[in-house]
Amino acid sequence: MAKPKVGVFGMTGCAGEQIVILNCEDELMDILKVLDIRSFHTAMSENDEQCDLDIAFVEGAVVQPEEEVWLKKIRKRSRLLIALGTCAVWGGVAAMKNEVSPQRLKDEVYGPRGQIFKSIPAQPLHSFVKVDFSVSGCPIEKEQFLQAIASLVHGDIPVLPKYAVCTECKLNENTCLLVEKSELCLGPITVAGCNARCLSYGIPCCGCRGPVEEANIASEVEILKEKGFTLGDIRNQLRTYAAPAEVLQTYFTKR
Amino acid sequence: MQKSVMVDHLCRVEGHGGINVAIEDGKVVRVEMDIFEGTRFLEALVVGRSYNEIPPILSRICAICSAVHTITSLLAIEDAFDTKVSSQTKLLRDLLVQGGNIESHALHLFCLALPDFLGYSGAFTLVSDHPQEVKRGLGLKKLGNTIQEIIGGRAVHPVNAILGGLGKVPTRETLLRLKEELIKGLEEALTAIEFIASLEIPNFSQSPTVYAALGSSAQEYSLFGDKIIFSGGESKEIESYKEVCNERVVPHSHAKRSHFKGKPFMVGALARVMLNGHKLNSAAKKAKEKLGLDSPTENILHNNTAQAIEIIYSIERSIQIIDEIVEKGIKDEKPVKIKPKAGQGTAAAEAPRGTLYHSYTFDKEGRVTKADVITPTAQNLANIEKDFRASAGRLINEPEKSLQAKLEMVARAYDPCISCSVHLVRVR
Amino acid sequence: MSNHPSTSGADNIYQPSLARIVRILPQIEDHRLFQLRFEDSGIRQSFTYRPGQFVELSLIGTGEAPISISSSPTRPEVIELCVRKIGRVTEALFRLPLNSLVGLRGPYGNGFPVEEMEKNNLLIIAGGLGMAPLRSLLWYALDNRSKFKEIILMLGTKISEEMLFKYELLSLLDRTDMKCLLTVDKDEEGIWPAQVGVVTKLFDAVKVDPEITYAAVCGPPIMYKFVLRKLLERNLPKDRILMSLERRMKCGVGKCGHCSIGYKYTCIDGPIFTYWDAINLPEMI
Amino acid sequence: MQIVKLPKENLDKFMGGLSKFGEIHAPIKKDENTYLFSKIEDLSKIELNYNRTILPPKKYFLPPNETMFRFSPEKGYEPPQDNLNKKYVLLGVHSCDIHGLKILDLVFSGTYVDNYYFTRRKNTSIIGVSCIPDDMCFCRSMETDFVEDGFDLFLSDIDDSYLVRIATSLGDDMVRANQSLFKEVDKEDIAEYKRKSNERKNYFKIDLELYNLPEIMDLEYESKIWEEIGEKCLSCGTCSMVCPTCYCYDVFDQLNLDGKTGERRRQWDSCLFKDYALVAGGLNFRSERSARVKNRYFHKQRGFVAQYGRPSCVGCGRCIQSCPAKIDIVEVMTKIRSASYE
Ligand SMILES: Cc1cc2nc3c(=O)[nH]c(=O)nc-3n(C[C@H](O)[C@H](O)[C@H](O)COP(=O)(O)OP(=O)(O)OC[C@H]3O[C@@H](n4cnc5c(N)ncnc54)[C@H](O)[C@@H]3O)c2cc1C
Ligand code: SF4
Ligand code: SF4
Ligand code: SF4
Repeated sequence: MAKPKVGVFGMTGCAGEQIVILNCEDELMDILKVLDIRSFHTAMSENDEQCDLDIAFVEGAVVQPEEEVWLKKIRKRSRLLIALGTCAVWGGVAAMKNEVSPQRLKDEVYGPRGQIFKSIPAQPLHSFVKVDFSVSGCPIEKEQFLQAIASLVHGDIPVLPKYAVCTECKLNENTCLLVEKSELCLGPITVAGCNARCLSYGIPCCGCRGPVEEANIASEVEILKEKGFTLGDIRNQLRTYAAPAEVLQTYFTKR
Repeated sequence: MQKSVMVDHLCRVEGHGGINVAIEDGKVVRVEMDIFEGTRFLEALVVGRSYNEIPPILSRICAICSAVHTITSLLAIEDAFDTKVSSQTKLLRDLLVQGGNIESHALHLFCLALPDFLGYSGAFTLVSDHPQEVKRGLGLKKLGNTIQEIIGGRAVHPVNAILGGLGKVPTRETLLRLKEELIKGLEEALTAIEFIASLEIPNFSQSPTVYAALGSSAQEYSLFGDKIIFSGGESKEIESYKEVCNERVVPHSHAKRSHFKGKPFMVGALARVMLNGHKLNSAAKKAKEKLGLDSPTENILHNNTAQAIEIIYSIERSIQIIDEIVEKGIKDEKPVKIKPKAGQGTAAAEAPRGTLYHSYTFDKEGRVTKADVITPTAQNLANIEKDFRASAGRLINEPEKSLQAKLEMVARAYDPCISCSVHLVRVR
Repeated sequence: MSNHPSTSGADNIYQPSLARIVRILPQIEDHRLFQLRFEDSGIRQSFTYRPGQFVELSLIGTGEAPISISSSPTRPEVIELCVRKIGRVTEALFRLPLNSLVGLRGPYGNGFPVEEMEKNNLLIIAGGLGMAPLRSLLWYALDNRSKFKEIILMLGTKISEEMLFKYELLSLLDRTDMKCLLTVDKDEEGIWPAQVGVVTKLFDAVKVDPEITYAAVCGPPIMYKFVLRKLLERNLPKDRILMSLERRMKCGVGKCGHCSIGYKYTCIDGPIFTYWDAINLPEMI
Repeated sequence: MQIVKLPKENLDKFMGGLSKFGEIHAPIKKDENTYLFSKIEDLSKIELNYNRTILPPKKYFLPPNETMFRFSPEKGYEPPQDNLNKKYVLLGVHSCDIHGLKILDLVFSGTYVDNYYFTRRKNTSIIGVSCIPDDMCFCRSMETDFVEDGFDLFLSDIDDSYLVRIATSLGDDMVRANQSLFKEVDKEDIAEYKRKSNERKNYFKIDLELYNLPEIMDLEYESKIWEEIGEKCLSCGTCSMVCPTCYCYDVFDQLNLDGKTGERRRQWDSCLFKDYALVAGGLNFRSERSARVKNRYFHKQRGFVAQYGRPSCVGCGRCIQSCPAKIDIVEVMTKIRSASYE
């Protein structure tokens, strides 16, 4: 079987996903054995911008009109488009700005004399194109990425956990920060896959991986309010990584 | 005759940038380093947020320098609230930043810049002919990541470095195991130096350069400091960093330009080695001699060499930190409690690419009213353009393709991190 | 510790044995019949099962899925699975070329109570993929023809192109020792050799003697609703109506929990349940 | 049953001597109010006065995730040859958790015997310890506050000594190996043991009335209460992970980068997860959260009774302590019961 032709692309973000890919130091040689990387701007200069691709990995959120055009082009030439990272899957930190007026942002940053740059509300990829599979995380977890590649090479769509971080937190036998220490933990509504990374360091889950499919935001907010957090604090925390996520939008517009 | 060189998409740098040089009648008339990474307005977005939400959000400015962003952010907040952390915390934070430095330099040197010197399109192609060098580079990169994983809890966007200390202090055993890896890594790095020393470094980009870095009265080379020093001998307080980085918005780019006393300046490994290199000792000192950075240079391509020296420094420093902590006896301390108050806090640290500033103003509940982050790449942009001008001037008769490649080499030598530089600073 | 069941020498219940795909017979769209042969001759000879039982099919690297055995134990050596392409495992199966190796373990489930059903009339009612387990029963009964009284097969599809095992079943039309009722809702070209119209109509053609009849039903949920009504109208006792149920499964042997319905496991207490069982189980249909 | 006495001052010596029967695992303190079973290197870390561990001992027999097979296209599936046969001593197990294991035994035996589980079970000796209930324990209601078998030794606190019940010949070996540490039991000890047992009854704060509960579960199948809980439940799975009697697991093939070889693994699953009952094609038998919450209780208090003759809850209180939404099994069952008498 021919190696799948692959492109790695970055919209706007911190490039975390590309760095995670490059962080697969031990596996990089094996990755090159199974993938035919045609485009990866952060890592190589000779990029094929035209060829058909089997898989396009796209990180980052769409924040400029040019990126929308570019993304659609990538979609057209790729059999599978895979969103990498919370920005690509949910909008990520960039999407926090959707909550603030664009004029205010530009004024504050570039001043009245500054050039006004074109900018559109930051959106995840699925707002513009069909996404075949998502690997969330800010940044993605190396293990999940490698798992995804292995499945794709085998010809299957990968399966990643859909349950919440709490499950992994319990599998690691951590003390529950929400229950035992009344901390603002988003573990119950955040999708697992990080092996409860923060919790294992005694740090509450800040929701960097985005919400689970059926996130019970109302119940989570009730629990946190009972612990003394204000709706503002809770809302800030929830929207830091996944502002445009439908569940959050629906919950907060109802208020 | 008019000629214009465009590199639409600068590859092997992180983020999206381009180069645009216009040549008319044998003269360089316009030079632009263009940045078209989308803007995320992160600094404006943290306004109104509570202090403890800030470091993780601003870490997302850049994945590759996320450790030093996090630490600088913590330092600025602790500065505002007069929080004093333990000496163990300080050492562990230093260790984390060294890990980031090793990782970032190794990535840049072996995967992004080395292919340039050897004429490859990237590490993926380089690896088939020079597997040893690439593997060694990856090994060093991994070493940096191992430090970041152990101390920071994650290689990118550390989670364990928090206000007042660490979520979980690593155990003595973990640190000793890490030390063993560092010792092995040092061997590898020294071997790698031999190879770097054998590379010929062209000097077409040579031009008068002002260097800037953090300095201090301490005896030892450090990625921290208490003032900003310049190659002209001047120095400035960190709090007055704005006078140094008086940024201008330029029309062709999303990022801004910094000047000091009307001149562009360079920050980064080369600036540090030029300004503080005399404080290096043991293997790093020898490497500096071996790689010929003993005497001043104004050739930016030497930044790669300076990074090699710093890899050695950072490994040695990491070992030293572990020894010091282990000797004192590692304490499983909980983070210091934070007492927010109104006020301002500023901090700086040396990121792999140069001096990084974070400065915040808080209201009395500890909510941000103003945030300012100045990244090294932003400071370097004006200097990059200066070097383009000098290089293009010398290379004016080169065929376009080669001119283009060489300009790219200049840009890449700065190790520009474009997602970093597209940040937002209030312009008065 | 004492009192634990012996594990020494006992087989690993989760261990799949390798089997080779020896034939692939395309059926209707997205459905194929796979003939499999165990690699190990010992297993090949000893492997036997009841109609209505299923196996866990493993595709190396993709996972496992429960699939009914479509062939009859009266025809040993080769096992036939009729599979619909619908998810990861099944898609991966469709990608495999002839002669590939897959893993099989089983047989699992209760299967049809064939001994009890002997000496009775057999009414086999299928819809869609429901024919897969029922085909096993049908051939078992036909191969043991003397043990059963009347055998009636009722099968309906929208159009003839959607009929599984079409040619095989059409060949039964000529048999005099059974009644084969195959209906299609529509026959625009007018070439369908059997009945035309909805399955309801088929009931007009059969007489159900509630005392000596067993009905075996398998098909999509909506079919159950209507067929059950018909059977009850004809006073067939609820525990003489047998149906094959489907639930998500991971182990097939009553451990993983997924297929539990109320207080039964579909995999070990089923997949064949009487209608009486079904109405007593919450969320059954 | 044989009974001897172990003076408390001899406890450490006794525990130290156990290592020849296997690697010692016992409860240690994790945080202010949390404990876990952990490998013991330093005997002084052992906490025999604990309320409950975060995860129950099931983690030793049905690990949170484990490799069932390694596979390759050529060789098919081969079970791993690793440490299934390692010997363990599990020290300090509460009565309810021993009952929990006995319930798992029912599930993993039967027509199909799970070798992974039972090999570990055989290689692990269990030393129980008595406990004082806290305000989330209701083992008394579940009839698991005492245990007659399922352990090798059981230590009951009688002030300055432990009364030690010896249930197996291995347990007897453990005592014999350290004979000098033990004493004969006298009448006073027995009296003290009985007094303590009686006193313990009074410590229970909550009670789950079992009387005709399965019937009530049937009657209240359509109760509104399930929807109320469904609104609160986060489907976080915590309750299932921490439960000593929840045994559901998921199985998946994990590939190596070559896309060919890899491992078949199993991992704890929960019926509270949305895709637990989802089948190919999109049909979900329990797509509503309320249906899933109901299923968990129904299976424990109704289904399991029908299948195995007892509820699959041992009253350990773990799910009560750890549910972020404060969903409390005793409260729910009490509500269901009172609803049915309205
Ligand atoms: C007793 C029984 C007999 C069956 N007989 C047949 C048959 O003869 N032919 C046929 O084509 N299909 C049959 N099915 C359905 C078949 O099991 C599913 O279509 C198959 O599991 C889908 O797997 P997948 O990996 O392709 O789908 P995915 O949607 O990717 O499912 C992933 C996994 O979930 C589980 N799963 C999903 N759907 C089902 C389901 N309906 N039943 C049980 N587990 C499921 C499996 O473990 C599966 O591998 C039967 C199901 C049962 C329970
Ligand atoms: S600490 Fe957070 S993630 Fe862990 S169990 Fe508690 S709520 Fe869930
Ligand atoms: S622990 Fe509570 S919230 Fe989480 S799944 Fe269980 S019942 Fe629901
Ligand atoms: S249901 Fe709750 S109380 Fe009962 S055994 Fe499970 S965790 Fe313990």
